[in-house]
Amino acid sequence: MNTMQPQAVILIVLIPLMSSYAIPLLGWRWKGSAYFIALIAIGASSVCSLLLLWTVLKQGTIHYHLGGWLPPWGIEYVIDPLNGFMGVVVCGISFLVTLSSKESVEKELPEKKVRFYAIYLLLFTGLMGIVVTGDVFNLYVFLEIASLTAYALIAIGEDGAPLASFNYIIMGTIGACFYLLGVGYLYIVTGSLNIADLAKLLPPLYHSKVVLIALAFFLIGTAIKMGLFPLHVWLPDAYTYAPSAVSSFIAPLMTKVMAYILIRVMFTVFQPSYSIEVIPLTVILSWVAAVAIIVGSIMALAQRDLKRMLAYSSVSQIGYIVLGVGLANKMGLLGAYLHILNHAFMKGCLFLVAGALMYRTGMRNIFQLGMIHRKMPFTMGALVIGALSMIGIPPTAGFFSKWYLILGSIEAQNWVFVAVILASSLLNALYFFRVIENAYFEVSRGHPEGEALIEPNREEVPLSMLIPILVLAAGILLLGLFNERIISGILIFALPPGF
Amino acid sequence: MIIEYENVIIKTICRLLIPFIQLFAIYVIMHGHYSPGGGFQGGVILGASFILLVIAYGLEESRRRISLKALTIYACVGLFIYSGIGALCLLMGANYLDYGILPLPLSSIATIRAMGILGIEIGVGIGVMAIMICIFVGIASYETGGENG
Amino acid sequence: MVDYLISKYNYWVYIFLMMLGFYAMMGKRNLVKKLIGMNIFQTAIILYYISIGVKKGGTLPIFMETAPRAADYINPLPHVLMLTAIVVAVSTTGVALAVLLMIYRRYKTLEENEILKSIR
Amino acid sequence: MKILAFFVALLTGGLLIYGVGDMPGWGDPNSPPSLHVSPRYIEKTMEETDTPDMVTSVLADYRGYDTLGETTVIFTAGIACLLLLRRDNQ
Repeated sequence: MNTMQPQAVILIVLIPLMSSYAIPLLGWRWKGSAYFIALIAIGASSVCSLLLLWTVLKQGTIHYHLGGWLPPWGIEYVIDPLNGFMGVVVCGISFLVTLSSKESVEKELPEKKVRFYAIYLLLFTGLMGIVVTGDVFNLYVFLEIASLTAYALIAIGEDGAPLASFNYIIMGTIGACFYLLGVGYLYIVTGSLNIADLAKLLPPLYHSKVVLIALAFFLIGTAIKMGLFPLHVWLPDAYTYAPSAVSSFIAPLMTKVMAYILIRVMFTVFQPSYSIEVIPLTVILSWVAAVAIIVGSIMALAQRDLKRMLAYSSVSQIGYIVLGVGLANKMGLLGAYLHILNHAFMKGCLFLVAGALMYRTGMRNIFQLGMIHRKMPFTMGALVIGALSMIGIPPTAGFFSKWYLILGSIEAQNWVFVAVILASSLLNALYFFRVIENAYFEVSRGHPEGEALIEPNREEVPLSMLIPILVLAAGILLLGLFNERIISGILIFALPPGF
Repeated sequence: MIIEYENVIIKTICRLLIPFIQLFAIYVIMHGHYSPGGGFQGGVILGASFILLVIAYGLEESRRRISLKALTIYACVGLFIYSGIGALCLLMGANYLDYGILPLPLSSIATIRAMGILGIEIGVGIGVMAIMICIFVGIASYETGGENG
Repeated sequence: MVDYLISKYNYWVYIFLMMLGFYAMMGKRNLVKKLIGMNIFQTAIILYYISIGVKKGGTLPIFMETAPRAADYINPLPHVLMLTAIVVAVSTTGVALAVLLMIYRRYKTLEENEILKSIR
Repeated sequence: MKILAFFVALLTGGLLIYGVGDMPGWGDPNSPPSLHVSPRYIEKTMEETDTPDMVTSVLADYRGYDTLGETTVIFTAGIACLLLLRRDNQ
């Protein structure tokens, strides 16, 4: 291994971190520079993350010792296939979303551009820091960077945004503090903070009550952070009222990264056998997830605001990921990994479409979209692809992750979950076809809110917004076609040992 | 909203106290190697001295002396000192924040590390001071409107 | 039993404080009181960590002799971790206060009930 | 709402009290945190970093990256306050 590749591990976080300090400095003179600095930093980080994934798959796990101190004493960065995969997902989606943010930020927040991009880049830094770290406390620090920036970015939205953000602050702080408490409980029985070291020290202590409580608090904390069903109350408001550039950034990535923390804690810090056999934790998780899938879909059906509908659909999709984790067999876990990737693409695409609609027409009510395909044909085409994928129609990506989840449920001999997945696909079809119907056909007949508000002249969004939408939509199709290769090339190596 | 009070005693006492507070803050930053203290604590004390100035002289008067723009720049510079020292180690060929590699004319690696620690403590001190004043001035000068504004 | 309770008194104190804060965060209807509850909650966790670091017979972790033994000094690591947690708590409070100011400007009140009433 | 909050707090407190059973007592010099990682910080601080204050040497050197993150957290808070409450040019 030459010397340059290991340094890419730190550059992946360091470049956006230092660039975010540079934005207020340079933005003081040149306001327009903020966007380009953010874009270049995320682009550089993406290159590093691709390089790392390639290296990891070829040469195995990379360890990077910060400050030159050996692991239990210092902090280390560990890149294994799961990390590398998550890093590429986060970087890729962020890059596309950032690319599209220019126009909508100009329109929605013209006077806050510079600081907006500084905070935006810090959010990206926080997410990447969570993904690459190999130390539980370092993870907490970056978790807080990501949370604080998310609170601030949500609060600058419209209407109820500050109140939504305040609720998120309260819930998010409970979540983060529970995580910190879990770290403290593990620390008091092992004396270590390093993930690899903890994994080595914990097995003899599995009978201890402290370890059990630590795991419980880790789980509750991350469940709050990722908006798992009974603890999702902050999520719909926050996603709805955030500026569109922000909601299309936070919605695909924040909850996925939190799901990554859950997987990391359950299967790396603790051995899979503990989470599965010693306590019936995975069973509880998968039942909660099943409820989340159904409730999220039903709540989405009741919404008429496009962004709020997508937010509730996120609640249900988080349920899929957690269901895959909770099944705790090979197929289920592969389905969860694949769904992290697919859902990031789908939600990114759909929220960008919602942002584009807001940008061009200022509308979010799905009953007012009548005949909008004449005005924005490409955007609406992307919406259809995203919606089909959410429902799970075969050539799109969404089908395959659901397929693996169903295989996992069958392998676990649990027919209820199969029924839940199928039923929720049906509900997804109901609420997405409502949108498509309104967008493509005559003004929804007889609906009181359905007025012909759209002039039928062709007026697409600017190219900087359209290209990311189309790339994500094409990505959904490509992921569907090449899902076999992604699984056999990357994801199969990301499974925890023993699967 | 903090307004200016015509009180000679408060202003005079503050004017007398602030240099000593700042001196103590710099002592806390610099003496972090030998006693409780360091960048955060010293930075907060340094920030508090400026906040005392704002409280005693009112926002309008102090805004002439401290501008938010300058504070933001100070914060960025402080953080650049920290991450820059780390990045310098990276450029010298060691891992990030591995101060031992820094080219300082000192006898042992341990002493060079101590100097590295001092460097980042200074960066942290500057950054924390600027941010503390930023948060205070930002929150204190926000117009909430209405009669309570 | 009494010995048991006394030997672990630090945990009882932190659990009591933490639940106090937790209750305030969920049960109180005033947003500032929720924020104060959040501070108590975070401080309780800081108390827990600091109490881990204590060693009976240990002194404060500043080097004094020529040949230090680990048992003579209390554990410095929890102190370091909690410096970070304190800074995080301060930052969260700062951002939350800023958000509260925005809420106040919009609704002219900080009572949750009144805000919800004015939204509907 | 208040009753629900009270019971949730009670339940969480009960969980925490349940966990205390297996924890080392207050000030136990043989607890795992005192034996595993921290002895090196105490014994090697002069040798490796020339800094008598162990908290400073751990904060800024052994776990210096955490401190960078922590400084970034407070930087975030400052910029976030300005983002929320002011316009760019103010």
